[in-house]
Amino acid sequence: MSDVKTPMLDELSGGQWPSFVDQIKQEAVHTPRYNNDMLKQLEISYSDNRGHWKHGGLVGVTGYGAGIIGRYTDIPNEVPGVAQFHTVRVIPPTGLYYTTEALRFLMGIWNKYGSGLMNLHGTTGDIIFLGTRTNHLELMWDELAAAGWDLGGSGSSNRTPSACLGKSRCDAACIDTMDLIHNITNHVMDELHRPAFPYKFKIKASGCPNDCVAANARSDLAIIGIWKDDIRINAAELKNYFAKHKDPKQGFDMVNHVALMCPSRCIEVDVNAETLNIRNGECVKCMHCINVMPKALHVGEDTGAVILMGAKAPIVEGALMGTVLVPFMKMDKDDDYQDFKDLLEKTWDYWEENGQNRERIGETIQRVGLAYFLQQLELEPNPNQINAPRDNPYIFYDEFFDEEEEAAG
Amino acid sequence: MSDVKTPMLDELSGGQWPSFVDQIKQEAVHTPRYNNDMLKQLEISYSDNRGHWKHGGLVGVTGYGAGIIGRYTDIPNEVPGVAQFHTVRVIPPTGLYYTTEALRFLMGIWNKYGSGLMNLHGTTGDIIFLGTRTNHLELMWDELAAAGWDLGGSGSSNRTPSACLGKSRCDAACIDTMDLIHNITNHVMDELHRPAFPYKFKIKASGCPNDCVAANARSDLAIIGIWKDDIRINAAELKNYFAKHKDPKQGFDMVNHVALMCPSRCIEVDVNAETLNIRNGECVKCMHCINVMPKALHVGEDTGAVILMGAKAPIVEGALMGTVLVPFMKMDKDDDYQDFKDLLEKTWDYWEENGQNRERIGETIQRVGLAYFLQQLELEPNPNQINAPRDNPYIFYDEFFDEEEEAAG
Amino acid sequence: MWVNISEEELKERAAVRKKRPSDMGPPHFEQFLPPVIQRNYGQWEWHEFLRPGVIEYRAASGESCYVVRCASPRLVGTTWMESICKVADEFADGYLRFTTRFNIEFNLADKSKIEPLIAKLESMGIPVGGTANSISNITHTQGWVHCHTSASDASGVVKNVMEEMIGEFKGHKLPQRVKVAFACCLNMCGAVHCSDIAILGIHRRPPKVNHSTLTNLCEIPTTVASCPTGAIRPTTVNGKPSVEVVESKCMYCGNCYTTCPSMPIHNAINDGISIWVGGKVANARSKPKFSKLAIPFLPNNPPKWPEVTQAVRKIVDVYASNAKDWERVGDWIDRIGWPKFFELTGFEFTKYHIDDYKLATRTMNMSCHIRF
Amino acid sequence: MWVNISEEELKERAAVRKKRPSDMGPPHFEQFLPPVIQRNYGQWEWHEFLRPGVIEYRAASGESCYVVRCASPRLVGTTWMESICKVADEFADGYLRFTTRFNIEFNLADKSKIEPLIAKLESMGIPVGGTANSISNITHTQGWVHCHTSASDASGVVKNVMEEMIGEFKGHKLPQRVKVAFACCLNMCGAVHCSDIAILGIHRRPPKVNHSTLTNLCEIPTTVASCPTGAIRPTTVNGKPSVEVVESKCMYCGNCYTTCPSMPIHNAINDGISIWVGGKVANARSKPKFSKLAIPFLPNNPPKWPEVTQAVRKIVDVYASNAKDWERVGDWIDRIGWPKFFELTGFEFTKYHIDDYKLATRTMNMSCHIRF
Ligand code: SRM
Ligand code: SRM
Ligand code: SRM
Ligand code: SRM
Ligand code: SF4
Ligand code: SF4
Ligand code: SF4
Ligand code: SF4
Ligand code: SF4
Ligand code: SF4
Ligand code: SF4
Ligand code: SF4
Repeated sequence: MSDVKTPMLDELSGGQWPSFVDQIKQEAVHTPRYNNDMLKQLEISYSDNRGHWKHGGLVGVTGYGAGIIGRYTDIPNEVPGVAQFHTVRVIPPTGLYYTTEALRFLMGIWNKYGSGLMNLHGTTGDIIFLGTRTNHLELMWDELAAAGWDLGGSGSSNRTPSACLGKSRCDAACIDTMDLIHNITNHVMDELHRPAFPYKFKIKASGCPNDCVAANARSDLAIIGIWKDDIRINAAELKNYFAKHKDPKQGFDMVNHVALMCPSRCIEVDVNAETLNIRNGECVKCMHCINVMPKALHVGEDTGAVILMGAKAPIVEGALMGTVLVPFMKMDKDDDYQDFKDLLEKTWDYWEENGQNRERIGETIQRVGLAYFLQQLELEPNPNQINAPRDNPYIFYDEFFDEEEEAAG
Repeated sequence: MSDVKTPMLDELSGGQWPSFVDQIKQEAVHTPRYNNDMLKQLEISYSDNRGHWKHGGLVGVTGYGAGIIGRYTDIPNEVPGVAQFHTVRVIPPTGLYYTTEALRFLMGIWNKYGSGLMNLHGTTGDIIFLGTRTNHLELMWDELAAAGWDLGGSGSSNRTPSACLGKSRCDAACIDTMDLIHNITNHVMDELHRPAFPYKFKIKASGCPNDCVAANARSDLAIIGIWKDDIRINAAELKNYFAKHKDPKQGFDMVNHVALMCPSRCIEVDVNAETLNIRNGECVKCMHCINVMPKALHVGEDTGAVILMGAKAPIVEGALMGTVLVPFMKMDKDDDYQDFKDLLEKTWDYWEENGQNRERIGETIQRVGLAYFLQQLELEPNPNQINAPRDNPYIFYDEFFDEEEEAAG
Repeated sequence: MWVNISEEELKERAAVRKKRPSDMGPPHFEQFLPPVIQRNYGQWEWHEFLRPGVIEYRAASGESCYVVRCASPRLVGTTWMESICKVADEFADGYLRFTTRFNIEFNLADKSKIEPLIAKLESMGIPVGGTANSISNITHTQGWVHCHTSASDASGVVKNVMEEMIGEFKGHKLPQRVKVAFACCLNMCGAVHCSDIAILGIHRRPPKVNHSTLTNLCEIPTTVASCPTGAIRPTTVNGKPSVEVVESKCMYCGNCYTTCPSMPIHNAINDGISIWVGGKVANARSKPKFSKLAIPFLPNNPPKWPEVTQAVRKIVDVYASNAKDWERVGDWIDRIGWPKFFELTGFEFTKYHIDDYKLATRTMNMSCHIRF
Repeated sequence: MWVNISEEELKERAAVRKKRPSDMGPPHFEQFLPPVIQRNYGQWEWHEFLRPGVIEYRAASGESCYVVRCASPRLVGTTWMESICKVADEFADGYLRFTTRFNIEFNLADKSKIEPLIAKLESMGIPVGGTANSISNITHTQGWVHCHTSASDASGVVKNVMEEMIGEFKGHKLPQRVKVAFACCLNMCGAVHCSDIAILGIHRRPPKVNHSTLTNLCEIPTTVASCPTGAIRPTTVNGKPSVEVVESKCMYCGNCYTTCPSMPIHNAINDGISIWVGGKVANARSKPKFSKLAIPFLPNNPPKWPEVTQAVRKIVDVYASNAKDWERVGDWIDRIGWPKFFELTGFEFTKYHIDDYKLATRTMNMSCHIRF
């Protein structure tokens, strides 16, 4: 291993949970030029209780305005190996499936041009190469690009879209998230690589309201699968669940775990008659009953997506979840997802024109008001867009009678 | 009846619900000087779809700045009888109980000095005498005052406090609202009659969280009875309710009407074993189960009040409900409600000093922040004051280490 | 002087006026309590509804107090009140009470008086009811009868709605109490901001400035200061100082008209009524809730206001046939969702329903909870 | 140049660089899908947890896909990843996947490979688990490893917490999934704003302005503009233009430091960690919720951060022994109430917990719903 002394970090070596310290130490053997100093700086941080990175000038590759985050140490004399230690963001295959061949190719690139350290993955979903120098960037990019791997978003760009695994493996998927996001990612290439928005813009798609890619909370534009018709019931499997319910050893309780946990209280269960009735018109498609009895209950067949807009972390106006814009949109593969792309276009047009600098779309919506925003996007008001109508009387009526006209007429 | 022609109003005469038109018409016979023109003006309003009242100069009685609302018609030539038509607010007996003798005295006064029309009562709870002239005010007041009836609040004063009937007749009352409010009303006489606040201030007291005087929604300072210990259960009566439950004809359902409607889901009912168990530590004292089974369940014995502050109608910053300041305060008759009076004093001191013009106390709290306001009133932070802790990270820490000191020490 | 007082008396009065008592507060309530209540004050054990409008309260002593509750138009004249006093004398030993919703109550110690009392009241055209899961009296305000900023008449609308709801007042037909309120302007005197069904008079146009009278009647700085939203600013019209209203900032509250009679807010063809639902005050089950917009605008159509009456009828009927027992209107809507509410009532959902005020963020559906 | 590339190659590359492809997007995912998944894409009928870390997915065809999920430190080196690739080659035909929480998944068509694969992973020190009602991997950020505004180290805290929670990762012991997140500053990269348990690095002091270097390193207008709250204003220090920070406006976000390296935000003795609870993203049962403040400040105490680990342990234990099956942390707290949460955890409730930001109104308890 490396001969850098890291007494504090060493306390985090080994253990039952894979150790990041061991990862860096292994890379310090493998790629010492960066990683000995990486270890040294981290040990310093552990001792003096502060980070030692700073920003610097913009770095990037020709033709792109995004994909690289410049990073520099603030103690270059002590740790020259990480004087420059930039991040490279690479778009992963949608759904995060790999072959070892593909991974080995990427790792090879990174051993050659960088520190060998990476995040699989960043929280936006990119492949993150951690730590390289400015003059390696173009060279690395030559090889990556030639092999068909592209850089991800950063800055005020459309960030790398991401998807849950959806139809690839999940029995709940209402839409084909991976196909959709692969398609959309290709559609937004220009906006992704050449930041021109007021601020960042993130798109994520989950196949159902369980939202395994956290779209509702972490993307400016969330596409979340949903269905319009009834929850499908597999009668035979339902019988099995009733049997489980009656066997105390199974710890399964049809009343307490299913009916009473339904947020809209629209499930009636009769454990004696072994019947379960769902008032689908009141169901809010929360997924709970389906999650609890995945063999007996299934999402409906008339599927599409809820489109939500505006989720973001708290800086500056406070965190927002995505808010419903379109309660139901068909996700039509054959039409190349044109409806969705139209909405995306309209959104960008409006935001580019009206968004303020460093204002996420969610903040724009808050500022101009949801009703007004809907009008600008030519979307209909729908009670599913709100929790409840206004409770204040400050209604700015723009329809009223013109007294002069009335008097004249 | 009066010979004023009121074809539109006449359509509201008679019927199954007592008619206000008939009331005015009867008074037009009884006290025509005001009421013929009152009828005439109202008929005009019904024809031209607008009110015809306006404000004018301040009116009142010597020594008081409150109690009278000046009102004038905007068509004095057409309806000289209501050229002046002021309101007189009189403090009612707390709890709104009367003898016919007392009422007849008040009615006599109003027949003599005013229109004979009144509201029993105004929504704040005053006796409202509707319609008199400026030069009758002092005279009327001579007689009222001599008989021991006092004027109510108006303007930026402490308004006439009000109470639900509480212990006088109610099995749910946790505090003696009528005694309390009678006491407090006497305590606030100066502030009630001589407006000196930034804006109006209302006090209401309900005996329990059913809040039959709407204190939680309509008073700047709400005193609402509550208990700390367990809900009392009358076992014999509970048995009767179980019997009712089992008789389908009774339409009573212990599970659906009681257990499943408990907002904190802390009631366990076993209809076979005929047991009902309440996890009182989770109970939010909502009253529901007690309301449904008033014979079997009763409020606890360790009673006191929640003190809430800041309720108001929407002008200007939007409506507010009262927010919890003190989750539990003993209402100690023997101590002359001193704890409560101390809090009232502190509140006024702070608000008079810091409230802006036309700013209700609820708006002041919103502006300065609840935590800060609590500090000013020397009240402890308590999680019952909030629905949930903050979800934004904008914490302004005022405790931190001084680096110079640390370095030195 | 419309009062018959002799010159001498006037002089006498002026002489003693300096010694006139003040700040004496309300007379003590105890003297007005019926004996059965005095005896059992604070000792009540339970209550039971014997029929709509009649409640029995049982005290620890074993005594009962029987309450008979009846309607009142709230706007009463002394003539009518005298007839009520007679009833109280005859049946209730000269005691009576008013509820916080303007109803009149007779507290009887003697059960046998209930029926005769009810018969008497009904013979006078006074309905008995308003208890438990009924629609009680409407908490309301002055309207054209006495207030200057009113966008509609209070008593007229209330009369029509209660006429329509007479069955609901007299019976225990509903899943739970339905509290109805009326206010004639945004000041919302009363309970409109937190009622199961709220009827709110609204102006939709800013005040009109009467520049010719304004300088004489109003002080410009006070008028400017009267506007809570800062919509009024000083200006000069025909060389004379006056004020103007920035339309986009005005929310039609009428505060300026309170201060300055030259800024009337009434607008016969644009004033009207909005309907709000789902508010409540009680802490029973859910926390107190504000009323939410159901219908942004209905025309003023006196004397019958049929559009308003029908809208309230619709809400009551849909609620009555869909809610669960004990579910208030707001709790019912929260359970079935607003999309269903609009579907069931047939009311149109418009851009006006979508909040755009200070706390609008928290009204947005930031979830996938959707109902189709 | 730290890369071994010959001069010739460099020249060659420069020549072709203009024709370098761009905007090609991600490689199509299909080529990376294991055959069992390719065959049954979109045809899955149900899933079942065979044991912690192992899920069976059944397709309409009758075929099953068996998923084995194991931990990853997310910050990985190519050395370690190579060993993972070897495992994938040996047991999963060279296919592997990452979850949205950094875990590694092997999708097997052959059930009999499950146990040998698990044995292999465990022999490598890699725990298998993270499914269903477990604590899965922590969504986290860079910390002192790579970010400049970090108030704490991400990987270090995560390592300690997961070490403590290893049993919860490897077992299905909890009432429901507990999603844990870490972020190193208010930017909250990741999921801190909506996690069952969120650990957030916080600065508590404004940046310190290094007036001597500022003029050289930073542009004053850009620096002033960088502050989202307008806390920075231009000033003159010792005759040289510089900036100053209005302390009362600064909420310690570090945005200025991003723009201007002469405004470091770190503060060794005041930086630390806050704990948040009850957030969620899924729409299951309740709507998505933000995380709420549980502990305003814990010191940075590397390398073990014992205070943080203990706080998380406390929350997990109290939750595990009090919540109902299927109840997420936030749903549980909503049911039992925040007073009980503070009582059960023993965490102190302070003024810092009371919101004073934009939507604070809606966090106040405007009701009598009180718990004693
Ligand atoms: C690398 C990553 C964290 C990680 O360890 O995974 C990251 C790192 C940074 N984020 Fe982030 N953000 C990352 C995902 C997120 C997410 C999560 C997500 O995308 O789901 C969020 C919250 C969701 C959101 O977008 O609101 C997020 C919210 C922010 C914010 C606050 C934005 C806001 O509107 O509140 C900032 C501040 C800014 O933009 O100036 C920020 C800024 C930054 C910067 C660029 C700060 C800076 O100026 O240096 C960080 C660069 C660190 C570095 O060393 O490279 N990052 N950032 C994530 C991107 C990896 C990837 O591409 O896969
Ligand atoms: C008479 C009464 C309505 C009624 O018909 O019962 C009433 C009548 C007026 N109210 Fe009120 N308010 C009356 C109870 C209320 C209530 C209800 C309550 O007290 O429970 C409220 C809502 C609760 C609250 O205080 O917020 C109420 C909220 C307002 C407001 C809005 C205050 C706000 O902060 O939002 C105003 C506007 C103002 O103060 O300028 C207002 C103003 C007025 C004025 C003084 C308007 C004016 O400047 O002329 C009205 C005088 C009308 C008149 O003809 O006398 N009135 N007012 C009520 C008083 C009777 C009594 O003393 O018993
Ligand atoms: C007489 C009165 C108090 C007074 O001091 O005047 C009163 C008296 C009682 N109320 Fe009330 N409430 C009275 C106004 C209110 C109000 C205020 C209002 O209407 O403006 C409320 C809150 C309004 C709201 O929530 O919007 C109110 C919310 C309740 C509740 C809670 C209802 C619920 O949401 O579940 C109960 C409990 C119940 O339903 O059993 C209740 C229960 C009762 C009981 C049963 C309490 C008792 O044991 O004595 C009393 C007789 C009930 C009845 O009339 O059916 N009372 N009650 C008021 C009668 C007004 C009327 O004429 O209709
Ligand atoms: C693999 C993964 C998707 C992916 O594309 O990578 C995934 C896969 C599944 N999720 Fe998930 N979820 C995954 C991240 C998420 C996330 C996002 C996150 O963790 O950041 C969420 C939302 C987080 C939140 O609510 O805070 C998420 C909320 C759910 C839920 C809803 C839980 C609840 O609140 O009740 C379910 C339903 C359930 O519990 O049965 C679910 C159910 C499932 C099922 C059972 C769906 C299915 O039928 O395939 C999958 C296996 C479950 C398991 O791991 O126990 N998944 N799941 C992610 C695994 C992450 C990990 O390594 O731990
Ligand atoms: S979001 Fe839904 S479809 Fe996607 S992986 Fe999760 S449960 Fe499956
Ligand atoms: S999906 Fe959710 S809301 Fe719909 S029936 Fe199932 S549990 Fe209820
Ligand atoms: S508030 Fe409570 S104590 Fe007062 S009358 Fe209503 S139910 Fe009785
Ligand atoms: S008072 Fe309310 S919260 Fe308490 S047990 Fe009864 S129903 Fe439940
Ligand atoms: S609601 Fe408005 S118009 Fe009606 S009485 Fe109150 S202030 Fe006057
Ligand atoms: S009506 Fe109200 S908001 Fe409009 S100008 Fe007058 S005071 Fe201002
Ligand atoms: S949370 Fe803050 S410190 Fe951590 S990676 Fe994101 S921007 Fe950097
Ligand atoms: S830390 Fe953030 S709030 Fe403070 S001065 Fe810098 S940019 Fe402004």
